[in-house]
Amino acid sequence: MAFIPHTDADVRDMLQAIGVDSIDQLFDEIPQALRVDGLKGVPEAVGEMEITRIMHKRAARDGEPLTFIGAGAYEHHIPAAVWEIATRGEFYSAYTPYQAEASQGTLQLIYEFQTMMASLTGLDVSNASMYDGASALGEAALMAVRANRKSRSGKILMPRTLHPLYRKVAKAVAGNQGLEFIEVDYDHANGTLDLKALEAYADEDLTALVIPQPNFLGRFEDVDALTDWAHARDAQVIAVVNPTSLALIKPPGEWGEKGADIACGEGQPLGVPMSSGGPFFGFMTCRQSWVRQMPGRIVGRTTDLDGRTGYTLTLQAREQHIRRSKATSNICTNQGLMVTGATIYMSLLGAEGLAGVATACMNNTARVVEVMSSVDGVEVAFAGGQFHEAVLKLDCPVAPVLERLAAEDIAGGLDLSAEYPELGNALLVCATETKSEDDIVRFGKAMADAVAAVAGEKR
Amino acid sequence: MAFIPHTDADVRDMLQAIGVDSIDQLFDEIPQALRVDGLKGVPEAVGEMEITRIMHKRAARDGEPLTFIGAGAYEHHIPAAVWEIATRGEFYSAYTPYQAEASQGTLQLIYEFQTMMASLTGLDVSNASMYDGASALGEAALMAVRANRKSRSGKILMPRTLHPLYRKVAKAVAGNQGLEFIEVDYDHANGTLDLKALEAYADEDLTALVIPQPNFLGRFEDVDALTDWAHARDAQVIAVVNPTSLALIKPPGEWGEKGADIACGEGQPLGVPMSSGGPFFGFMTCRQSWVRQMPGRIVGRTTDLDGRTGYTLTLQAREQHIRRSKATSNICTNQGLMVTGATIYMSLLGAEGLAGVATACMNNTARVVEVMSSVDGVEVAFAGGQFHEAVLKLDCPVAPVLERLAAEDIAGGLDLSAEYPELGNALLVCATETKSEDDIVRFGKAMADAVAAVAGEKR
Amino acid sequence: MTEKLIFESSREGRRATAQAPLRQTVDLPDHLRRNTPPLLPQVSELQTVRHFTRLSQMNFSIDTQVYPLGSCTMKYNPRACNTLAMLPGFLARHPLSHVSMGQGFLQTMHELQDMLKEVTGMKGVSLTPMAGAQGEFAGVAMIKAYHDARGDSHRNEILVPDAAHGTNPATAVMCGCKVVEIPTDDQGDVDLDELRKAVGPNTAGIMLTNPSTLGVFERHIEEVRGIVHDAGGLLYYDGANLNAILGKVRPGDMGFDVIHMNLHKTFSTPHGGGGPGSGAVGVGERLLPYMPIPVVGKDGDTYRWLDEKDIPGTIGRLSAFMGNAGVLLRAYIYMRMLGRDGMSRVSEYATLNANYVMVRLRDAGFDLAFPRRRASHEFIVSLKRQSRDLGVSAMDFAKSLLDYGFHAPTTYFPLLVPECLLIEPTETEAKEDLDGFVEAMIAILDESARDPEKVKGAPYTTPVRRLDDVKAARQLDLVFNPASVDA
Amino acid sequence: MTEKLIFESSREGRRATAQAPLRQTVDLPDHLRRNTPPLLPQVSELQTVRHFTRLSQMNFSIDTQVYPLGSCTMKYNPRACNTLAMLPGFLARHPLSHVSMGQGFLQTMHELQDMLKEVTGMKGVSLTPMAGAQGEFAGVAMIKAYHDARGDSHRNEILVPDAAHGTNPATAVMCGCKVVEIPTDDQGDVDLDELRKAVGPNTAGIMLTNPSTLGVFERHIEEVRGIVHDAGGLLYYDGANLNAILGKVRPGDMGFDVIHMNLHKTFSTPHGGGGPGSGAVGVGERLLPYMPIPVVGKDGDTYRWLDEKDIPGTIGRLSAFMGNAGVLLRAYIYMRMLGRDGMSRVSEYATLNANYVMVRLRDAGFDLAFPRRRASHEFIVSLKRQSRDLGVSAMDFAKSLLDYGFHAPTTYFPLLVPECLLIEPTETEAKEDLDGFVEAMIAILDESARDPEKVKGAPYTTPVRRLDDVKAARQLDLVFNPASVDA
Ligand SMILES: Cc1ncc(COP(=O)(O)O)c(C=O)c1O
Ligand SMILES: Cc1ncc(COP(=O)(O)O)c(C=O)c1O
Repeated sequence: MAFIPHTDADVRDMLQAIGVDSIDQLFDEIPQALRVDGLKGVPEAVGEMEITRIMHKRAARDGEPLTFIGAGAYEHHIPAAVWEIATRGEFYSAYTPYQAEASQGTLQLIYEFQTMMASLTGLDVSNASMYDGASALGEAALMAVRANRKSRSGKILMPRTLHPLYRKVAKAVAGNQGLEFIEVDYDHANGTLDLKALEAYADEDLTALVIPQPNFLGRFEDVDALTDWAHARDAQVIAVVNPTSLALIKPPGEWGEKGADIACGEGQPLGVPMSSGGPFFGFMTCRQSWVRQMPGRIVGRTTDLDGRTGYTLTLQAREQHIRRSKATSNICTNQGLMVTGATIYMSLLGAEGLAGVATACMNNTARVVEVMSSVDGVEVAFAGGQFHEAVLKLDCPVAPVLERLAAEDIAGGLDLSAEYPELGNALLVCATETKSEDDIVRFGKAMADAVAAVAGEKR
Repeated sequence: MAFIPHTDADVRDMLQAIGVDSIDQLFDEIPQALRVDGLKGVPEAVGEMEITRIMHKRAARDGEPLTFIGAGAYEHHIPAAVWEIATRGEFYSAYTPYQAEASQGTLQLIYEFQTMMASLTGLDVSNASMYDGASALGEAALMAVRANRKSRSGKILMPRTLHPLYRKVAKAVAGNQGLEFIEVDYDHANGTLDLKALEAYADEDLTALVIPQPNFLGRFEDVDALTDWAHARDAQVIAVVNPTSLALIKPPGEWGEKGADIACGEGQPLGVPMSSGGPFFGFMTCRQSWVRQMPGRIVGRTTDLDGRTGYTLTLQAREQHIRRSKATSNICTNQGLMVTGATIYMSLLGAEGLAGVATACMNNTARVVEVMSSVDGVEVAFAGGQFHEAVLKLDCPVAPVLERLAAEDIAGGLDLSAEYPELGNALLVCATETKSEDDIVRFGKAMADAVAAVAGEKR
Repeated sequence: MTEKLIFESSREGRRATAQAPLRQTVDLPDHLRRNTPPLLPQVSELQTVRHFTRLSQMNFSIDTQVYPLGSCTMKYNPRACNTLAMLPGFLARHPLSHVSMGQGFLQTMHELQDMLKEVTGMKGVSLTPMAGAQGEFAGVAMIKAYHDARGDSHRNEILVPDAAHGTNPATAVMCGCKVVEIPTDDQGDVDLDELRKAVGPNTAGIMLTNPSTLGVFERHIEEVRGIVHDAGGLLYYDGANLNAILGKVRPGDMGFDVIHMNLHKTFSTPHGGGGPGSGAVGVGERLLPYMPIPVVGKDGDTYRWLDEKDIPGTIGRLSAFMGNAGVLLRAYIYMRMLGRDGMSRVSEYATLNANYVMVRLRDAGFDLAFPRRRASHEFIVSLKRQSRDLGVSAMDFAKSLLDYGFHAPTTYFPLLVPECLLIEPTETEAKEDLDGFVEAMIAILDESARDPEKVKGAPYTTPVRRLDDVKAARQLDLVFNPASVDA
Repeated sequence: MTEKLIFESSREGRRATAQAPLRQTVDLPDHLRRNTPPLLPQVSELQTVRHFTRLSQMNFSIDTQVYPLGSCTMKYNPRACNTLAMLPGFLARHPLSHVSMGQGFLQTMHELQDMLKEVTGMKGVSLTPMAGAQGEFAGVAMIKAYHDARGDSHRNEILVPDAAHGTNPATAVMCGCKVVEIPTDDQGDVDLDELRKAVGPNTAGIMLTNPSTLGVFERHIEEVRGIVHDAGGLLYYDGANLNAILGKVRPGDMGFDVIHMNLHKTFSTPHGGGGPGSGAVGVGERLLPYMPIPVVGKDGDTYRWLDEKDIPGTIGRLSAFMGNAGVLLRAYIYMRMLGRDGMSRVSEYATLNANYVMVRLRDAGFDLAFPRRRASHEFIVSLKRQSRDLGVSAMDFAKSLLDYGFHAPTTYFPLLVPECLLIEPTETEAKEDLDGFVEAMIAILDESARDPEKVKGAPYTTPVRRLDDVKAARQLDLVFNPASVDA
């Protein structure tokens, strides 16, 4: 009996102690008519040996392609120590640290995580994680509504330079509570939010403005001006940021005169594998003044009966298990183990190491742009700087090009043509620090071949 | 500076405390003429990211072939828990448990291991491991010389049914101390040691007889008769056994009237990956009376100052660090971590599980024999039972057949033609529990094609 | 044993050099640049490894202790689930890569959807919710979408029994609904009269955990269904307690319209010290058009994502990609290893263990919340009497258990039972460990009579003793400030 | 904290069922069958995981404590070395598979051989010895083979300084040689006069550790070489202390004919609680014909094994296959991450750390064994004075250190320094941790003056207190006997 330790003698003794004849009798409160006799549609058990073979085969089938897609999930080098330690049983198989005295390891780690994230974003406090970057944005919008006492509209401005999937998720997560998400167009010529486009909303009651930095197209927004614009209108500023970039670029807490109010984003770049998109983790930080509006777990430092320092979950009165229908969110289980990994990752890299990763990403993507600009039928969409993503314009449809690249074991980027039709046959590419010069050259060659072939077919 | 934590300030303070101006000065006792200036032949450092890529590529190049070779290294299913736990830092990065109070984890584990190995082999005591099975045999021969006070010859009979590499290693390891290893031929018709062949030595002063069970050709020796024959001549019996088989077959301690005196062998089948041949571990067990002649570490149970049970290295007076030139062996570092893995493996399997593995191995090999006996140009060498190896006879040279199988990603067995010319084009194959019916059928087909092709070429 | 903060080991200029490229120059305008580096520790690789290894040792966990935390299903997490889900081919897959590069993964997800349908008796499954609470959200959002599509937008009341988990009412609110609380009767069942009174034209649905968090099976489930369905509402099943009924009775057969499953409970993906989880949802016929996307579909031999184009009525996306894919892999592996028969055994032995501990504690003089009921896979002890007579609370028992090497049961939940301990042993604990737990409870009870102050001072053997939660909330200290150390 | 034996959790009929095929019937004659099953525990998977996880927590290790064990080089073992060496492609390779199936592995081994040649200044390298002691064996066996080949079979005396590690004399004997011990002078160097007296026509060679296990560099190494070579003997270098001189001076350049390296020390493969290690040997011109096989060779672009056919004079095989391949992979990865410059830094910072701790302890009033010498990467403190005046021994200090969270240094080795502690901090420890160690030593010294009985009773905080070694040896209890529990 897989994973069940009972011997026949155990069962006999236990049934006797309970005073029943069979295990089945223990289910006698379930109406007989509802009972099923097993689950025939589930396959028969396989041993660990068989499932090991099955999964090895499937994993090998999917392989380890050369990946030039970013778009919210980034391939970074992850030090071996990160998951070797994070998957130690004591971290891996523990629950949420409700019994603080028996969970100091996890609690202290979260306190360290909070410190790192607050500092990275330049804000005062952090929670212990949200599900992912996109849903964190939804929660941040709800939080802005609670925090912004001056606005009653629930209107949130979301530029189209924000990840399209984030926009969708924010609406799905927060839309049921009467929030209105307004999409604002960007400057198609340079790929950033147009301050002028915002002026249309200058006189409205706005709850918040969402500012992505770097934005989905890899470009840097004019965050200072945007932040000040919003604050001048009593709108809160929600920053959506890439944590790797923050080793290098100005943190949300320093945007404009007063800094952003809330920062959130996807924590995956901090040591979490791409793994088909999850588990990742969302992070969220804010000013001290709004900590009571934060969703999610928060750890605080305190002392024990003997005066020793210790850590415990705090401000639980915000949470569903205490406040129920009046909680700041329904979130309970979060992405704890990913936070464990990320905290180890950030410790191993340090500020200098993370800056090294960020610069390598920027330079590698610049190199991709350079290589691609000399490929026939490929053009670079926007002149000037980008973080680690860039938009290419092809003179043929994108989908068949990606399919050809896939056949070469290259994940060649994300097709933007459906979400950004105004950009034509646009492709979003990304090169992190994991890409070598050889890789980039190989990508360039494969792209040239694929574009030539697809363009040829078309003709 | 990879793995070095010193800051510039640290170095400055430390040099000042020491009273020197530079680190270089600390090397001033080394004659100047001998100093080298770095190691130009060593490549420049690569980061963990680069070495990760390099090693992923090399490992992928070697792949995960379908393996039908045994011959001393066996592919078994290894529960994931084994190495997940054995590579925990506290096991992995500890030293030999010299400070018992700070090493109870390792020590108790070894005590459990000793118990399991003693019981598995049917003998009284076990040591904490030798380097591998082959060198353990060399040490067992030396131990027999020490233990057998009645024999002065140092003559050890070694049947040719013992692994050829073991015979070579035993000679290399023990040959310098005046031991004489005598190879005894076997019955070419049925692949086991011929009692009659032994009679030639009936009147000699013999120190020991080595009995492999199952033998290198996969066959079962008549261990009872052989043991009694040796004991009747005051020769000791050294059993060389496969630990998996011992879940099913009679343990050395029960051979003949009195049982074998020493048992040794390769521990790799107990949860250690094949890994190009190492690290594996040798095991050694013996009768209580000869424990003081054992080489290697031994752990004993004792009590602490408060009367609590604890574990410690014991009988250290046998060892080199105490006894120096009079030690039972020069062994110091052994194969501790492999023992950790094996102890976890044996705990997960239990007697019943190990017996399940053993029966599956036997039945799968029997199935290979069955499939192969219907392949043209392939014949089974010996009629009757075998454990999990069998000898096939081809009607063409073996090497090119193996080369063709390798091209199909099948490791098709071991070529015996050099070591056992009397068997012709002989091939030793093995199928453990990891092989499915499909695998065996695939092997059979590939063998048929390869033999046909090679035979065709010859013609 | 305590451990310094990692920031306290930080020294200017120290680095784990093997881990990151050296900083190159970069083309970045001044106004975009960061001026002061973030407060990440400057430590060596060894310091990092040592620090976090030591921290880990300060946790209780399934791998080291019996962990009978009610409602949380702290069963053994097979190690193979972890190692196989972390094979390079699975980790390296970008979520937006071409489907041809992910057939191994997608096949696995498709098979998982099918197995979960069979297990729950539902018609469709979406794997995307990232925890139980998000599964609840998806479920209630679908119920809302269903009513909206029928022009019943006024239906915005969600009925929630008072024993429900906090996520249930919180979820209802997140979906823009009002919560109507339904009381429980003295046998732990839903009070049917009150339910009849509560339903009406605004009823959107009811959220029910069955067995409930009181540890008992809702015996009138068929009546409940009738009442709610007749009123035009739908039934939501909170699957946190699926472990209790696996292979015995299926939510779909009980008449539920939608269910979330906590795969991190029933299907043993690790809790990770707080997450990640997975709250896959299953739906009946009526809610199929509203499932959250993406879902995995199959065209001939090829697996692909189903999205807005395939499910135009979808409530949308709940995460940027497809939720906690790696968790789903682990659940799949576990389910395959259990197999059909293993599934039923889970509920059988979980129930056996719970009932055994329950009768042993009862016989030792503890008060059960529902002495006339069977335990499901968990049950409740109330220490109200001890609290009154000896001044020793459920929390004191919980902390004392830590000294005996047992993690505490869930305390003070459900809220309606005073001084309660919700005890869930799970099926993977051996009888002798359950006996050990019972003996520890008895020992604490004895000690409470002899020396209650001692019990109130527990724990004594943990890295820290009882922590001051009030101080933590009053004097908020949520991030480390290096200046505070120099001072 | 103590933990039951796993056998005590065993119950008849219990199994970790997912781990092994069910037992089929099998065709085996009765006389071959085993009658009573072996005493392997009958436990569940969770019980196994929990037991061994808990056991692990009872160890000190590099990953959790500073571990300044002299002569053992307990430096940080980078985690990547482990994970990369355990990639499926490396683990799945059968040692006897066709060379076409192992080019990735063989290339790596070939490159490792080349790097080790450069590091040591030797002409050939064989990777096959499985630990230092087996490397020594290979070395002395080659020396013997060399003399034998020249008809000098009478040369069977191996000179060994009295400070040598126990494996040196034990090895000489295993190779059929006699040991001639050479005394050390009061500055820790070999006594040259005694050496001159000892050499002669029967001299096979000398085994030397340099820096010696006394923690000092042998300053007269050139004279030693001259004396031994002139007498017709060869020089063996015990490479256990290579960490001290990496990139500074090479054994080959010092004139050694053969060397073993403890890759598990200098090249940081983990010690694993006692092994595995790797004792790769390097040889000069004269011993090339005798190297142990197999060695990895290269023909054009293809790597292959060299065996008896290629090296007919070989001393033979020391293991069935090629030694501890997986350990060699780890060493290779580590060496590549260090690179050329990182190698020299190893010896520089190891030496800096040792000298720093040495002067700090000296300044705190401890007696150094060789106060006028530089420390190499390690050094010796003698507690003879404290032992005499306070009755507190080196062992008491060692046990006390455990209570301060430090593993003890090596005690009572080398044998010629009374009450000695051999202290090797290694380069991967940070200054503040070294300071912590020094402060602990000072605190114990203070305590020894104030309350020696307290120190003699140490340790107090470990899972068990001081163990009775005498009882362990007198009342041998080496295996568990289930009957003893019932009794
Ligand atoms: C009954 C019940 N419902 C819902 C949940 C919420 O699940 P999750 O924590 O995965 O969001 C829990 C988890 O504790 C629970 O016990
Ligand atoms: C100086 C010296 N020589 C030889 C050895 C033996 O090495 P191994 O333990 O690897 O056999 C050691 C190991 O402790 C040592 O310190």
